[in-house]
Amino acid sequence: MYDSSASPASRPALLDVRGLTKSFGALTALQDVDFTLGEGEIHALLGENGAGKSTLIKVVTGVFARDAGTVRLAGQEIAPRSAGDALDAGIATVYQEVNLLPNLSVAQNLYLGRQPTRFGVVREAEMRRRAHALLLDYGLDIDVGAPLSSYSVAVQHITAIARAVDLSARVLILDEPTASLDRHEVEILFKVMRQLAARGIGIVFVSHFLDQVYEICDRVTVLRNGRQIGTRELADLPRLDLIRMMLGRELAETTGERAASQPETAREVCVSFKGFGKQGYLAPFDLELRRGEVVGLAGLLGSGRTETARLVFGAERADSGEATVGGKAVRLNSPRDGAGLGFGYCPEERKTEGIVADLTVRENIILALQARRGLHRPLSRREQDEIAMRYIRMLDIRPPDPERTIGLLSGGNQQKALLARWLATSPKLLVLDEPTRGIDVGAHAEIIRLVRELCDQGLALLVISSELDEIVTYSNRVIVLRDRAHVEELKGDAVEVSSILAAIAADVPAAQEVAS
Amino acid sequence: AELTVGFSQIGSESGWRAAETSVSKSEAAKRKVNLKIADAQQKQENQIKAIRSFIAQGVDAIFLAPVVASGWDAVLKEAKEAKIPVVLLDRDIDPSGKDLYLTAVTSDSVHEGEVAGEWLAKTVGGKACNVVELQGTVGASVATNRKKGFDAVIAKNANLKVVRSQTGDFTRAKGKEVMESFIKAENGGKSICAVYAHNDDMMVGAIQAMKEAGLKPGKDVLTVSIDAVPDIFKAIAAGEANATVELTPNMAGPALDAIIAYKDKGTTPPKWIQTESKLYTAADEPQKVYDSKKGLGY
Amino acid sequence: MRASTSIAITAFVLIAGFALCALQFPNIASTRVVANLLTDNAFLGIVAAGMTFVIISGGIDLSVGSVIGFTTVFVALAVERWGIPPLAAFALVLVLCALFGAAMGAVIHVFDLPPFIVTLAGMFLARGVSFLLSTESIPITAPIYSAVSDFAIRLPGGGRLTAVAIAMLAVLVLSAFLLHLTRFGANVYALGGSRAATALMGIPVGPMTVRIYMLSSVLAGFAGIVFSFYTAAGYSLSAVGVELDTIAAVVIGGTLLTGGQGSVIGTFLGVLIQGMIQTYINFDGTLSSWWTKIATGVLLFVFIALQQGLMALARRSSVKTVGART
Amino acid sequence: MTLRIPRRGLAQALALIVILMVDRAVSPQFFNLHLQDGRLFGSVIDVLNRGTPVALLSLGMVLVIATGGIDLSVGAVMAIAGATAASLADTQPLPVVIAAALGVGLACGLWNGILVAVLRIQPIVATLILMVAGRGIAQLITEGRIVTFTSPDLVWIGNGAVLGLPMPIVIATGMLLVTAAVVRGTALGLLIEATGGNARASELSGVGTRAMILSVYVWCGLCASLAGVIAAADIMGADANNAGLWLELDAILAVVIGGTSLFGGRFSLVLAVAGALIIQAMNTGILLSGYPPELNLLVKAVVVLAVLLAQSPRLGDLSRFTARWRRTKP
Ligand SMILES: Nc1ncnc2c1ncn2[C@@H]1O[C@H](COP(=O)(O)OP(=O)(O)OP(=O)(O)O)[C@@H](O)[C@H]1O
Ligand SMILES: Nc1ncnc2c1ncn2[C@@H]1O[C@H](COP(=O)(O)OP(=O)(O)OP(=O)(O)O)[C@@H](O)[C@H]1O
Ligand SMILES: [Mg+2]
Ligand SMILES: [Mg+2]
Repeated sequence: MYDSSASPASRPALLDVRGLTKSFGALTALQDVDFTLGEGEIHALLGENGAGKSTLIKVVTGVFARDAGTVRLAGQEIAPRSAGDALDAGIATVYQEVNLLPNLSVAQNLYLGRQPTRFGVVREAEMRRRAHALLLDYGLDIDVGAPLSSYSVAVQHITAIARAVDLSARVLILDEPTASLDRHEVEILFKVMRQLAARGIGIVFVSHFLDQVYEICDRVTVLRNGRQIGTRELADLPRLDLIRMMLGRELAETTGERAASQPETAREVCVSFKGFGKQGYLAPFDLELRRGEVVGLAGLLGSGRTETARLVFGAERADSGEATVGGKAVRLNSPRDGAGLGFGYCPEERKTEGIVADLTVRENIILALQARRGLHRPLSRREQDEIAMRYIRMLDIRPPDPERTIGLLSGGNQQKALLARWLATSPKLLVLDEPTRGIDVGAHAEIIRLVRELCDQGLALLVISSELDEIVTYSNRVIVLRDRAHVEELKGDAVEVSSILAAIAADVPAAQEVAS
Repeated sequence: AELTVGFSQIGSESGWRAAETSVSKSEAAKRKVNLKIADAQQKQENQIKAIRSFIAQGVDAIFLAPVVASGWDAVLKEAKEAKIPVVLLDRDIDPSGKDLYLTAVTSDSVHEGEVAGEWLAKTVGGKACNVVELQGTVGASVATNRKKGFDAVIAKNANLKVVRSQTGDFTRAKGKEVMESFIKAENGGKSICAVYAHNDDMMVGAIQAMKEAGLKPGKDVLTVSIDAVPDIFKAIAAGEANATVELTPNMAGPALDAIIAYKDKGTTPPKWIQTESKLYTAADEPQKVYDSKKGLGY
Repeated sequence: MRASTSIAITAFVLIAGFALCALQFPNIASTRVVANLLTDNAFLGIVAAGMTFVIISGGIDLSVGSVIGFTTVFVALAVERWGIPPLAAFALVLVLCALFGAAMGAVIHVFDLPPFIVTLAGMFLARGVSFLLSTESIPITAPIYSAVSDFAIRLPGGGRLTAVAIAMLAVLVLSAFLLHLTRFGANVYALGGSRAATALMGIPVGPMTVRIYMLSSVLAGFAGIVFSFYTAAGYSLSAVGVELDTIAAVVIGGTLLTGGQGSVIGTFLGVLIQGMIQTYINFDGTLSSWWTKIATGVLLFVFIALQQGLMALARRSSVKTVGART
Repeated sequence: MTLRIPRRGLAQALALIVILMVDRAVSPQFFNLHLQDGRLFGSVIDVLNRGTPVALLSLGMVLVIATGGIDLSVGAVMAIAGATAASLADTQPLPVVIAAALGVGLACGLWNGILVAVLRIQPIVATLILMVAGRGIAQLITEGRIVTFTSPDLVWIGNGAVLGLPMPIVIATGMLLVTAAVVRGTALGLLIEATGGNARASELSGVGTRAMILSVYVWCGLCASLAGVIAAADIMGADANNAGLWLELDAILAVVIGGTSLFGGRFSLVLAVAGALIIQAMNTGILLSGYPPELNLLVKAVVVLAVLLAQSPRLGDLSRFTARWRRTKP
């Protein structure tokens, strides 16, 4: 037993899950899982991609029907049959894929189903006032009357979190809430989580960022292949042991040495942009991307990183400047143009812009390659199988079944399939927007290794990541953005977390400074 | 002064209807009447709209070919208030609206069914005869009435029996399809003695079906239908059809005469100007009738 | 782009169209024609209000035309043959419609079937039942009918704002209230945004679906009653194809068939645009049946293309203002 | 643990068999076949033969629906193509007649495709325009009459036979094979499914989604015009007022019965055709049954619901649910 006053294990069990089992057809996603959450505890739920974390959450909250097992909330057995039932019981959840309504205003999203009313009429002004105040706590000073879809993924995620936090009566479940957040937003979130825990609310936290887990959580439960591997106090669990619990093996350590900073002029220019920009979208910028080089994009949310990526690929049409490949000006008006030039682009919005949920993993992987080859040169089924299997193995996509519908894969595995889609085209330039979002530690290391390897083979890479450590690890150059403009370029030894932060913070808005 | 007449026509669901429209136009032109035709695309609500807009435009008279019998009182009252005389063409309306229109130029579709039935009864004589019936669109008043008239005659002749009755929607294609099934269901058509179709178009389709099944329409199987469109005369001339009951497409002619007399001399026409339901058979020089009808826009 | 922009554009298109028609036929610019527009399209406006809810929620209801037909036949039989007092007959038929709509909604939700097909089956069913009830057109002679159809507020210039037109306006106002100002309305939009997300946000998706289809069927039933006032008869073939007119009106009014966007006011404008096209063609009066159809199609195209073009312009200028927001 | 059995197509096959059995029950000679003038003759042949127009329409429709669209104009396109063919039949050689009719269909499809893919009008309204105007155009060609012809070549398309099989069946089968070859023999099928599944993601993967959308409407127009030619050839005349009337709904129904989602994505050509045959088997059964026509729509409603419920994935869930419920009950 631990110190009784501090030990979470000794607190009364708030949520008690016993012997939970769930299978999807032949696939057993959860097998006899036990899980206990104490009052006022922040409990991490960890595991590789596809380990069953999201499934556990969905079964507990009634989204999926369970095959066996019991769930007790404060001693009472509960069997919610929908997310609504779970909410009524006092369990609020942010599911992994942001599940909000893009067509509604931010305020409606925050208060859907519980809008303030008078005589049955929704008090719109009052609702907006409350919504605005609520989001201010998270450092967001935005127009809550605008549709949610006009904001970035990060804002949407914060909205989802704010809603759930506001709703959580006893238990708050957060499935990878920090995947698309910046340090700054993460800090705000953690502050809120601590406040809630202090009020006795139990919090389940899923994340692939171990730093964050160690920072905020009291205990951890690890899942592997749908089985519970164990529950430990984090305070006395060395990091390497935790990783071993998750992976069931040692992690091949790849981080450490920085990308070789060979003189950039020695590399062949793959594509260069001059005065490239779009009015009201991104200020014109100059950019040269060279073979074998990784360029990182850093900046705060809404600083224009995604916009840069989209312009570079042709997903958005520039209205000024030109792009040249091999000295010749090229047309870059549509994704098709970009793909035709041998570019690839993994968007950050996996669900809406990435996967084709109804198709199989195989079809998703070969999609870009097939589109490039054109209609009349279909890949034979054997070629398709071969390509799909190659990448499933290379990226360790689980389950390793190319005929599985991709929408049924876990979030991290979908992300890997997307990466595979572009790798299969052997691109000249690859634009990755948050490529490691939601990817587990093992695969994360694997992907960073892969990125390096590709560069050594002459690929040019443009990478966006909110994780500065990650950017620093593999970038040769880092472009810093602010207010939808490229403001600084760091290269060589200047590529360091501290200098990037300095460049970003040169002009941080007042509200955000207050919050931090 | 030149008269302006608004004509709310049902639509153009069949060749007969197209002929009625084109005959109306030429009859109006003959009398130097400015005829405004609004096509209702088979919808009563469109007809009501059209009448309202005729009233708004202040036409001199309104012709109405009502798609159904009921539901005209309100709008006809408006016309009456605006002092615009209304003439019904082709079909009558419910008795409640009797004093809302000037006159009705119509045929009696129950009577048409009776004429068809009586021809069949007479032709068959005392022999037992199984009849199959191709109905018009379910719910269409013409279909209901033509069935009613025919059934009345059948009821009086014990030797006649309607063994199958299905809707062919007044179209050739459906007429053919339904007849194909009738043939299969009635022992390859051997037990069918006569076909009665609510219009000629369905009969033309049915004749094709019988020929393809190796039957001899007009000989093995008697046929009688209604409308007297040109194509049925071709079939009668070829010996593949036996009889048709005419529904004249010229309803507008008598109607225009009535209106002109009413406007010029104030003569009130009789409440009902009934058109003739003439029976045509092979004895009526079908080829000649065909030639005369060909150009009427059927 | 905000919803208000889209409504403004649709309204502009309507007014411009009206002005053009009036230029050609001066008679059109009279209270009589405008009032007729309301009266003649009253039943369409009422069904369209219900359809707006369904389409915004991401569904579709093909059964409405048949439900109108069924209602007219049922009311006529109830009043004329079964001796039920008219008001009781109305109440009864609305209850039947509500049950019918609820059943469709339940099937859609419980069996996870596409609304298009479930309501198509509903369309066959309702029409089939009306055939069984009566294939003949039944005149309704109850005194309330003539009283209601005689009632009208006389407008200067010869126009008559009839009872059915007033009923439509009332239904539209109530629907707008329900859709835009209540929690129920917000949930309808939510369903259209994403069914799955709405469920995850704790909204009872099943009961919502049932209620939405119920509302649509009840309004279709009400439209049927209005239709029976309009024609003073019940007829099993009435309102054939009205579902397509209704959907077209709703969509022209700026509602997305994919759900999640739209408004009742827009729908009202859509209904008026359709009515305008019809009025114009009736005024012209020289068109043969086929030219009527072609002209309807062409005018439909012109309206939609105009609307689409203006929207594209508005979107382009709004991109610039978004840029200014950061 | 349950085994994964290939469920795709099972429900449709079962539905077809059940309906054919019911047909057999209402009409004992349903499966009888004999040769008549070198042509097979019997109710089963009728089902196939009468099912061809809808089957052809559903071949085009299924592709359109796979992209998440819908085409309401197919019935009108049938009428236009039929009218074109009939008015040329007695003066022009068959190839010209067919080419003209199919060309008109292509043009109609192109028009729809442009409205949807380029002007980005919602498919249901975009095609509603041609649905309304198209029938008018057809009537304009025939001037509202039924234009008849005697050209034996064109008549043969409707009433001829190859190896005892009526021509329409042969043509529809051929068209199914051609469509399958075009769609599955190239990458078109995959790209259409991707476009329908997630247009934005497909576009970002370099798929020319506009071209996909345009091409499916064109193909749909082509299929509809072929159906129109067959319908005209069948009755030796073009009935612009009624040809293809309301068949768009049957075609959509066939596609959905064939398991393709109206939201787009996965599609199956064969199952769409099976859907068309299910509908026709039901219609023929109704005609053979001898019930009064007032019942037709009721029967149709019940059968459609039954077929769809049988396919519903939730039905399996429900049965499992009740089984579990029974088990857990003390
Ligand atoms: N609806 C479903 N149908 C079938 N299989 C599913 C479904 N949802 C999840 N699975 C499978 O269940 C397993 C567990 O998935 P889950 O989403 O719980 O993983 P996870 O631990 O959340 O992974 P990640 O870190 O990538 O989010 C995976 O193999 C996945 O393919
Ligand atoms: N903190 C914020 N406050 C107000 N608006 C924001 C904020 N963050 C993002 N937005 C809005 O979200 C929209 C899209 O953001 P954008 O996708 O450009 O972010 P980003 O630079 O790509 O960062 P990330 O990739 O982390 O999302 C913009 O319209 C922006 O105005
Ligand atoms: Mg997960
Ligand atoms: Mg971004």
